[in-house]
Amino acid sequence: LDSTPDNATEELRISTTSSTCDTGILDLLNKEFENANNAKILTVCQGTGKAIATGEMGAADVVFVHAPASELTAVEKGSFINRTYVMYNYFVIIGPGNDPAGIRATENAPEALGMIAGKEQPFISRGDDSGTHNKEKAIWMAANITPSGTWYQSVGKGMGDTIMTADIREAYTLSDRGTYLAMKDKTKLVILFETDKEYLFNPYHVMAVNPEKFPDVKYDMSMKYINFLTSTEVQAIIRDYGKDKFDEPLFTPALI
Amino acid sequence: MGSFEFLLDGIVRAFELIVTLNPYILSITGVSIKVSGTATLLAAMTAIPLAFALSFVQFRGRHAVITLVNTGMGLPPVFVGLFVFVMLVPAGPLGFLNRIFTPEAMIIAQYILITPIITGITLSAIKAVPEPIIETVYTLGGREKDVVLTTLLEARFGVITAVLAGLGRALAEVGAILIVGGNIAYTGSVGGIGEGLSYTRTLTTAITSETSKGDISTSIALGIILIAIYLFVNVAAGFFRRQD
Amino acid sequence: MGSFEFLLDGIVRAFELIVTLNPYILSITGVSIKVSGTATLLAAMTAIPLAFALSFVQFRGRHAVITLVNTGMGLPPVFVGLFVFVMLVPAGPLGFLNRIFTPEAMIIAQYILITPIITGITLSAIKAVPEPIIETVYTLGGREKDVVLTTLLEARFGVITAVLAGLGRALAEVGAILIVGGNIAYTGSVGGIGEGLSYTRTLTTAITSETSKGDISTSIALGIILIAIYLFVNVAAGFFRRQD
Amino acid sequence: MAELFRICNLTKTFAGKDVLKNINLRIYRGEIFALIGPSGTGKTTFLRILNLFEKPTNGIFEFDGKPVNGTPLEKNRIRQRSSLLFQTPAVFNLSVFDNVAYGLKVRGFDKSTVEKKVKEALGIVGLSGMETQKARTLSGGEAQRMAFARAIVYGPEVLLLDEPTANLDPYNVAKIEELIRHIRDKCGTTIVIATHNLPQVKRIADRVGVLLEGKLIEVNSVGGIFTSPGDARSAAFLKGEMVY
Amino acid sequence: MAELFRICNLTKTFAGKDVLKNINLRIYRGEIFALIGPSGTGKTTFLRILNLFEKPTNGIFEFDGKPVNGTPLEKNRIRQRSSLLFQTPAVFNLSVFDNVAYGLKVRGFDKSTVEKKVKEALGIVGLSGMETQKARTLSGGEAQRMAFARAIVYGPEVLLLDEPTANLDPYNVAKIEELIRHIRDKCGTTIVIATHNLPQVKRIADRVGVLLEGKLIEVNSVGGIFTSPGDARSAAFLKGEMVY
Ligand SMILES: Nc1ncnc2c1ncn2[C@@H]1O[C@H](COP(=O)(O)OP(=O)(O)OP(=O)(O)O)[C@@H](O)[C@H]1O
Ligand SMILES: Nc1ncnc2c1ncn2[C@@H]1O[C@H](COP(=O)(O)OP(=O)(O)OP(=O)(O)O)[C@@H](O)[C@H]1O
Ligand SMILES: [Mg+2]
Ligand SMILES: [Mg+2]
Repeated sequence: LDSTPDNATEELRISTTSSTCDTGILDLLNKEFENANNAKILTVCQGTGKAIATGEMGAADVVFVHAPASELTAVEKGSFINRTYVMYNYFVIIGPGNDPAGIRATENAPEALGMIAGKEQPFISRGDDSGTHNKEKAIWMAANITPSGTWYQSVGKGMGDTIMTADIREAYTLSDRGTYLAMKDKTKLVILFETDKEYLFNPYHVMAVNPEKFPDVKYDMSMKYINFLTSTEVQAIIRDYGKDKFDEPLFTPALI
Repeated sequence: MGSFEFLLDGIVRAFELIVTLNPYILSITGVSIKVSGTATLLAAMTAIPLAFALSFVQFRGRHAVITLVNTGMGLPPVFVGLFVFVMLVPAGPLGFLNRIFTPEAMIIAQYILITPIITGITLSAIKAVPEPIIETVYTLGGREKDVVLTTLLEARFGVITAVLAGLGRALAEVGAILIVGGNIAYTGSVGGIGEGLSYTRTLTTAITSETSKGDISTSIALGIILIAIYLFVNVAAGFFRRQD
Repeated sequence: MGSFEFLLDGIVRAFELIVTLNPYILSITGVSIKVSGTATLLAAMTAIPLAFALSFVQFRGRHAVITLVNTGMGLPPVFVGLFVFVMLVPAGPLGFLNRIFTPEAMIIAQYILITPIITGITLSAIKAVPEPIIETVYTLGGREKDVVLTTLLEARFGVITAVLAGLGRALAEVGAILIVGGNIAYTGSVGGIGEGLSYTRTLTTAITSETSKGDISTSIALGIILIAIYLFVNVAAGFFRRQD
Repeated sequence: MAELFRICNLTKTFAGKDVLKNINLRIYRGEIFALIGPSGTGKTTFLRILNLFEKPTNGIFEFDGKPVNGTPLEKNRIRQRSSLLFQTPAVFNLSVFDNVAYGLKVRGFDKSTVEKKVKEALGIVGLSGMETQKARTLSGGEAQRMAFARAIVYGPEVLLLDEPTANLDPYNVAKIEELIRHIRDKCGTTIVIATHNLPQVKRIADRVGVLLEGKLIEVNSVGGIFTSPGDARSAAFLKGEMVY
Repeated sequence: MAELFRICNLTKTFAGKDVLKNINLRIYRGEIFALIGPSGTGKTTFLRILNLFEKPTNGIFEFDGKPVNGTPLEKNRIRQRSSLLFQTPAVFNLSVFDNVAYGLKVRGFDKSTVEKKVKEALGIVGLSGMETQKARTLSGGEAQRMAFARAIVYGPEVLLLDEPTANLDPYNVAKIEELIRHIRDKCGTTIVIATHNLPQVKRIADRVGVLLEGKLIEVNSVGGIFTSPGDARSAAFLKGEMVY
């Protein structure tokens, strides 16, 4: 078996998070890019923290993640350049349909989590320093609660696994909309809270590994990729992705 | 951060975590030892008798069973984890036991993984015991149990190797226990190392989650603790094995 | 979906994938075999001579080295993966080799993981060869190489077990190769089974990613394929081992 | 005299080679029966059949009036009453004391009785004071005497001796011969001895069987066979001539 | 006559026990030197020292005019020229042919020479036609004769024989004795033989050494020792009396 397609000219290594992989959108976009640029894309899907670390050590050319705070720290250190806003969606709080903590009725995310903590209903935290986990921590902070007790369980896993765990435990958890929709038919959990645009905002950025730090990275190709993601055509693809399968889009393009 | 610094940092971190007797680290270390130790004990208690039965009891299809056992040495942990998972989830046939995401579930998964390993290596240790030794046991009036005891004595180096290989595999294993145990830690552990207590989080599953956070130094520190534990066991076993 | 249905579905799916010679599955199976096969070959070529050296060459600290080797049986895969990762990333000491996220990196990681396993089991197989056999080689004028060949012959059951255990471990391993290989498949395959070709995706890493997507049936199908491969190897090896 | 072994038309085939051919023989309680014949003639095979380590290919084999079927239970029952001293004794990786104590411990004798009997047996064979030595370091003749002590220490009803003095000096040979006669005289033990030492046969045996190429060509009293052998080839063998 | 072995004040201690005490002896080229003495007296240990399997605790040991230091190279050089037939021969898990061919193959003889010499040697010891039998299935005496063939087949300059006829019948004993004399007469081979068979000593030896409790109490010509032994305890031993 020849695993390298014939006319591939240049390889581009993307380090990204499980949500872009597991929803399938990256696959679609990459295929477009490859066809247009006669390139070969190698995608490494991992936790956001590891995805950024991989770029920081020069093992990727371009990084596509959703943890704004960590991204900015890395950019300040000079590891990445040209950080570009690509798309966003919203986090959702999911849980058992009967909503024992009664969060459906709440006004904002901190209040919702506050209800869960108050009733000590099981809550599964990703606990993996991912964008989602950081967002969750920020909401707890805003609610002025330090979650503690056996109802609050950290699993240190990706989104899909975390949803599966919460499903079995009949627990609440915070998820990105895309992964939840992709797994919707495999879980009994339902979206209980999603109205808070302030606290549940989930932006995705792409950035190039700094060629001054790692001269061997494919900086030109990375820039092509970044420009590609922000092009009108691709933004339109993002806008429509998921409509047929989930009746609603998974992401909202940043630029159109 | 340069690459070597991760290693150095990991080593320093490991010492730090150990000397300060960090309660979070102690608790995940405890879960590691408890789960893998119990699984190894149960596996050895199954595997050693099984290896003897396969060595000494003649029956049709014996070689087929041996081949199957040996094949069990290559069971993919994630596969075993999934299998135990679908058995134990509430919707599964053993769901009523309510054991998914518990240390017991992890013990079951590791038990399935390492029993064939201990059996396979013990089998080859038993095979190396000369036939005349066994015949001598019989002619002196010994029964099957005496054959087993004497063979154990003669093959002890190999049997100890088998059990240690099983323990090493269990301690190092992550794929199966991550799925069935869920890598759960209680309270306060949100922020990372230093707070909270493990429920089903082991050194290996903690390494995995620290790694996915990108915290390579802490991962390396945890790895060093794990290796130190196994080194200690091996040094202890070395004294038993050497005296002959 | 009920729990048993995952299993049944997995089995059906496995047959489907195999009989249709699905090119994506073929390519990840190919990578699995290539990576683990090469790693096992290289590890055996290191481990067997090493085991002989540790058995027959007397030197200070021999027992300490043996203990270290045995301890290597418990190296956590994720730890080894991280170690190889920090060595091979461009920022690392071996970054110039440009080998991170390649099959070669995976081979290196598995090599490190299984060499101690093969060495440890081979050591105990060699130990079981009676001393008079070795003395007879010497008195007949044999040299060290003849001792090695004859010991190999006498201990072949144990040595084959050692290599098979190493291969089984390599084929089933996921923690290390996930980190250093990156589970990369060329575009088209990310969205699911059926398209694209593997670059560094193996059966085990594919199981992991399918599982995290929640596609348990496909994971089980991949696991069945993996076990079938290893079963085939064991059946083949059974013929060698049995003839005595 | 009462019959203890009754063998009718017994044949034993190994790999297509008839090693024992149509043997008819009765061995009586309390007699010393010597089995002689050239090397490779089937003596050891015959003794192994009497101790149930080989199954006759054909023919009838009765012990103490009952046909022998070879179930594990029956094997143990018969072996509890008898003892085979192998031509090349296997030595357990234990002290001299524990080797000799083996058959006593298996039979559940209490500690002080074991100690007393072992000391006595070691004294008789001239190994007093060597109790704690590792049995694997004994000289050839010492090992043979230890194995003799191990075989007689629990007072078996039947003693099957395969070249019991091959590695002994004249003084020790005489001592063991005296011991054999003494055991028979005092305990009425039935003794079957395979030996190449013809003067020994003269000194201790009551009856003699001559095996030649698997056939029992003559069974005679010891007086008869040395003075007027009933077969020309027996006579030739006794004179040290070539008989095949 | 030229000296081949020269031993001065040689002592060998095992576990604090002096097994050989202050031995002084020269063995000459082309002689047949018999070593006799009670079981456990140190004969085997002495032969093992001559073939460099034991290092003297004290004293001087020269071979062919040069002091022996025991480097691996020197060991092989001396063993290439000599051959020790162990008291209990170890048998390789090979055919009879391949066992006997071992020393020839090690020395790089071509295939047809190997075939010719092995056939010849098997013929001499009476094992023609058994070439393809697995050597581990040979009878005690057959194994001893095969080991004899294996030791002489490549024509060593020095032949060290430890009880070479212990398991043989009178006819085969006579044949092996004839062979020993023939080898010495035709090839000038130096032969050291440890034996309990005193008539054998008379038949084949030139000189005799009597070992008693690790001391060489007498060295004498074979004529001298049987007619007028120089030591009272030698005389007693030759008469089969207790000497310790
Ligand atoms: N490692 C050891 N530790 C203690 N004693 C030992 C060791 N090795 C050998 N011996 C003792 O050394 C003595 C001499 O042994 P050796 O084998 O040389 O005797 P031998 O003269 O060949 O006797 P045999 O005629 O019975 O074969 C024996 O008493 C034996 O028990
Ligand atoms: N598994 C086997 N396959 C082929 N031949 C065998 C097997 N086992 C034994 N034999 C042969 O059976 C014959 C009888 O062996 P046995 O050991 O009974 O002889 P023995 O009379 O005790 O000889 P010795 O006096 O040399 O000890 C031998 O020629 C031996 O080679
Ligand atoms: Mg025999
Ligand atoms: Mg000896």
